[in-house]
Amino acid sequence: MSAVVEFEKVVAVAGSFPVLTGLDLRVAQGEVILLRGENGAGKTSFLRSCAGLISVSSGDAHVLGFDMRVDRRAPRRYIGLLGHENNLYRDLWVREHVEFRAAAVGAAESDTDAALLRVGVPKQLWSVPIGSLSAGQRRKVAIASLVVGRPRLWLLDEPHASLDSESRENLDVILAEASQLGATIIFASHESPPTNGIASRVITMGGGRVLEDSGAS
Amino acid sequence: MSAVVEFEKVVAVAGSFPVLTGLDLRVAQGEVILLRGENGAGKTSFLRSCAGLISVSSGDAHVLGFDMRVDRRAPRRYIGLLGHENNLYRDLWVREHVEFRAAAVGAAESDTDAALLRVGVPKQLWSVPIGSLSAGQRRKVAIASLVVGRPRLWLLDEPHASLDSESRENLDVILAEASQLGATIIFASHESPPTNGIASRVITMGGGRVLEDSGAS
Amino acid sequence: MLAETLLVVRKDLRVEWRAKVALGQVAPLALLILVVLAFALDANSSLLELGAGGLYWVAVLYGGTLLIQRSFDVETDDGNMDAFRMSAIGAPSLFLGKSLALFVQIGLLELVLGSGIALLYNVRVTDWVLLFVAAVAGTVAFSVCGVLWGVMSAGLRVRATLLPLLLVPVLAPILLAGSRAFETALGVRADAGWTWASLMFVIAAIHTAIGLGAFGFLLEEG
Amino acid sequence: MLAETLLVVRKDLRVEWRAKVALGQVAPLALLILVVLAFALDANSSLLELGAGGLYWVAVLYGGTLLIQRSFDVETDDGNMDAFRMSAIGAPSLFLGKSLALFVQIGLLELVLGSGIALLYNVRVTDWVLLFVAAVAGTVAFSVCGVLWGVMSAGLRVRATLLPLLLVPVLAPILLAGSRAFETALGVRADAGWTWASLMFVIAAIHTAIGLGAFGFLLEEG
Amino acid sequence: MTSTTRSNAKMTATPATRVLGVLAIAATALMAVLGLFISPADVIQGEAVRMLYLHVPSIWIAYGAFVLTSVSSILFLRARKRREDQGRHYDRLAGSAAEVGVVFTGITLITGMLWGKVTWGTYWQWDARLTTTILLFVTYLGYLALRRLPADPMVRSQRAAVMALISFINVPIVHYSVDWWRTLHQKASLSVGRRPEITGEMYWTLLYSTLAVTIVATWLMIHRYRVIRLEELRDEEALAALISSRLKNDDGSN
Ligand code: HEM
Ligand SMILES: Nc1ncnc2c1ncn2[C@@H]1O[C@H](COP(=O)(O)OP(=O)(O)OP(=O)(O)O)[C@@H](O)[C@H]1O
Ligand SMILES: Nc1ncnc2c1ncn2[C@@H]1O[C@H](COP(=O)(O)OP(=O)(O)OP(=O)(O)O)[C@@H](O)[C@H]1O
Ligand SMILES: [Mg+2]
Ligand SMILES: [Mg+2]
Repeated sequence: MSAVVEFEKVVAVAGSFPVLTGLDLRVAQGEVILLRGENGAGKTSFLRSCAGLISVSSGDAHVLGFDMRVDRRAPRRYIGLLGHENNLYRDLWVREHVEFRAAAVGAAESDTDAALLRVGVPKQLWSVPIGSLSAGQRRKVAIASLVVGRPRLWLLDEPHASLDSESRENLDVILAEASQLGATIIFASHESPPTNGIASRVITMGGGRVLEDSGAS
Repeated sequence: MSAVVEFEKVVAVAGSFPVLTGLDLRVAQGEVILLRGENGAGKTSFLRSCAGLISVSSGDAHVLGFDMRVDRRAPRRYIGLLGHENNLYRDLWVREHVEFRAAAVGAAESDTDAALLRVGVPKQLWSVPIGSLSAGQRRKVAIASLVVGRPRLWLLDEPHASLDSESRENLDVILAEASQLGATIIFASHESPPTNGIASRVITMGGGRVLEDSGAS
Repeated sequence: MLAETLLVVRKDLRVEWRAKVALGQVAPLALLILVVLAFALDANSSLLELGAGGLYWVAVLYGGTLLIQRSFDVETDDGNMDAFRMSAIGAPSLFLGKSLALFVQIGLLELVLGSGIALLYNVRVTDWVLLFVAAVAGTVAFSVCGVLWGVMSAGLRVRATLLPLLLVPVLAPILLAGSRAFETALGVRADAGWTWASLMFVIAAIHTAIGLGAFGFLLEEG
Repeated sequence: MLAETLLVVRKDLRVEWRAKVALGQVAPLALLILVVLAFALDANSSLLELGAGGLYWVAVLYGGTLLIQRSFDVETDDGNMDAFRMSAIGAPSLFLGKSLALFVQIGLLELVLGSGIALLYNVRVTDWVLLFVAAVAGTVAFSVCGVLWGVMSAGLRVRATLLPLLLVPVLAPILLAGSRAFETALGVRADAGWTWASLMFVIAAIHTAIGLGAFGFLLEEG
Repeated sequence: MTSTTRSNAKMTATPATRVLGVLAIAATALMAVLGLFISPADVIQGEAVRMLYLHVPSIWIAYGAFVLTSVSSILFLRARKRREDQGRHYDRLAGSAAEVGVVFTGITLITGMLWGKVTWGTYWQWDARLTTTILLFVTYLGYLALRRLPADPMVRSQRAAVMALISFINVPIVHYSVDWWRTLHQKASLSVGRRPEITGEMYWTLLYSTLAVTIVATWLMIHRYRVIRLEELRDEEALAALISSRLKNDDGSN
């Protein structure tokens, strides 16, 4: 299996604070990785540096084969990122939004409806402005916008937050399916007790590094 | 026990959508209530109408003895509300922020430090701008701002979201203590499996009403 | 109430101190606007001398609107408006506190602008007292109007553009009065500058009264 | 690339259509600014006729800045900038798309403003072609500069005040050129209006080239 | 809302207002006859002076409407102080009065501009009265816009009420602008404590026109009030339907 994410002694800095302090990690294609760790451990920072949103200030970082120190924009088209925030245009209607995200990656229009249904956004919400949705409904729209892009690498920051239990299970199914089709998934979660559920490997972070790795090879 | 929240056939409207559709509920002093329900069930709307942030368009609503149709600002000084968002001034430093919230309710300066420690915000973060905190750290600051006010009624919308497991347990302890001292607590949560933990009563909402009530009298 | 008011003032000024928006960004911007206006009017210097009073207030209007905007950006960011509404601090104190903090910031802006105009437009002051009183009156009026309208548009979407739209018609009379008073103070017009200055005080007083009485329910969203 | 560009344009215009900011709020505001400026300059009507060209561009500058602001408010709200950066759409298309959408909105604004000026300031056009060409050139220049600076300030805090501070110095030359070109077109100045109009095209072209080449880097935050 | 008022409210006309409507038409016709034929042409302004009979009563009615808006806003605020959902009718009154006021301010602006074209040679002058009038117009347009923004009806009404009070500041400014600034525009010809400057038929025609315009304005206002109330009823019914449809969806997902 080829390495999808390959970080070696990666240091990343935000402001003047080192958010990653020499992180070593190799993620192979098809893995489903659960990131755990205290608040402030660096999970978000790690996910964002995988997406190239935080620049690597020392060490070696490769994502999907691209050297992040050469061009950190390159791998993005293959990556789907869901952060703490939902990244939604709140003036648009639900369906318009997902449609736009779909068109951006060249997906067909029919994919939009499929994704919305898959994630469990009921039809009567499709032409409601995103601004008037509830927290969980918004999260689902954000997930649908991701699903529609069929990314090769999924980076999810607490994807379950504010979803109801049914949608949580549904999301787990979606992720499991995606990984079966060859996608790699890295998601952070604080769910307790640690239902590793779909995760094939659990990584515990702390202080900007990996503390424990259930699948250390 | 006197009723802290007393809703009778309450209808509330947002935009032109009825977010509460005839909600009946009586909460006695000292109860710890867990709100459950699907996304869009109306949990947030209920909490906000308890705080007087959504006006009641028909039905009868009393909170802490105040008639919400006469003056919905009146009970607010006794209420602590934690929404989906954290309500933080991101330019201020952590301690300054909690200090301001403390002073607003007339709490002593020493209470600030006590609250921050109680919630588990480490001292080295006290003079960091809130804008550069991690998601969970912000949530803790928001909780500390609440704790410092010693509210009589706590309204918490997914308070555990983005907290790490240690902080979750810690929060439960804080809430349990508060309720022992006579505070009433209503919190929404999607945590699964339903760890009723500290809750003395579980209410399931749906379609803007109460569907199930574990403590129906 | 005084303590609460000061609490709000301190918080607002502290936010300003940390972010340095008024001094670091709005003041230079207002100066730039002066230059741009001079450009647009083709640096006809006699015109600039005649119009200095008016242009000063146009620049204050522009910078002041930004400061008012910023003052409520801070309160609405991260769902903060909820906390503002839930605050145990009384509504009149919130109103006075935010107005005072704005007064300080707009005042600073005017100091910078005043020096800028003196330098760029080559004006000569004939009545310092009137100039000062008019400036203070105008600043008070701007601040209280700003807080009133700021909170009214705070719950609404697209505040960034709605706020100026609502504010400008209300601030326009202040701008008119300020311009005329300044023109008298700068000796380019014999009119009764003091009448204009008092008109500004009247406007400020009306708005303050409305604010003290109505701020509580203006806060509400729905 | 064309398809991607149009995708961005459509999205931006759709957001505008839903929120009706440009037409519903910015255009009336710009008209108001015309009224306020006229009054600040004390209704000297011959001055207004002479200065109409300049005041038009001042109002466009003001309204345009708000539109640019709004265009990036939409992209930064709810952490949206991340999605903008992660977008599979190429950076040049993002740049062109947003510029085009802004062009349409600023163009509409100018139509409204133009009619307003014609009515209020009592102007007479002597050279319609020049007027039109200059307006288009200025609008293109405003749009591309706006998108360039908009994205540069998008990652930063307090964009609401920072953006105009960065923009105004860049837009000032366009404003200057536009004012002169308009003055020729309105027959109040014999100057070479066409030179000014072409200057605007040059400015627009330079910014477009920079935008096409560098938008990718400019997008990055840190 | 009782059932009788509900059924009454389905229409905007009642016998009384039909009579008022006929009266309005008759009065307008008479006003046209008086203004256009009976009253003499002015010595200086010639026939153009006939614009006076629409120009001036319109703005007076607008002033009156704005006074009404302010007064009912105050009453509304007082009523809602007692209980949050009280005083709706004052709010409707304020809204309909402001609409009528804006319309008549518009008429003054238009007639003024036409008049200006005849007497001053341009449609527009940067004159204090003209400028303040347009500001007045815009301010109340803003007020009407605020009333239309999507928000909780109660909150919207409260904000509108406060805005009405603030907007009213402009009315005296418009009225006194001719005294405070040096202007091209006519000084006040009818004013408290001052002898009227026009006399005879012109004076009487002006007074009569004012009466006629008042009747028209009243008729308009009553109808606007009723339309607003009907709209509110319609919204209430739509809401009731929505609630019951949400209740039927017992799975809870709206
Ligand atoms: C767009 C242009 C105009 C506007 C906006 C305008 C506005 C007004 C207003 C607001 C009033 C009411 C003043 C008050 O009693 O408070 C008024 C009165 C009057 N206007 Fe105009 N006007 C305009 C043009 C003209 C012109 C061109 C004339 C004639 C030369 C004219 C003649 C008068 C007269 C005679 C009165 C009655 C003055 C009085 O009794 O108070 N107006 N106008
Ligand atoms: N500019 C800065 N100045 C100081 N500290 C910073 C700055 N930016 C980030 N930090 C710190 O870096 C750490 C970043 O953590 P990160 O957001 O990656 O945590 P996380 O593991 O995602 O936490 P959470 O579980 O709370 O989401 C935090 O401790 C934060 O306080
Ligand atoms: N203006 C509006 N137009 C249409 N629907 C609206 C509007 N405002 C709110 N809603 C709907 O009302 C419901 C409000 O739900 P609320 O936010 O109270 O849900 P919740 O139980 O907190 O959900 P979550 O678990 O997702 O936080 C949602 O279904 C939302 O779509
Ligand atoms: Mg995180
Ligand atoms: Mg919710």
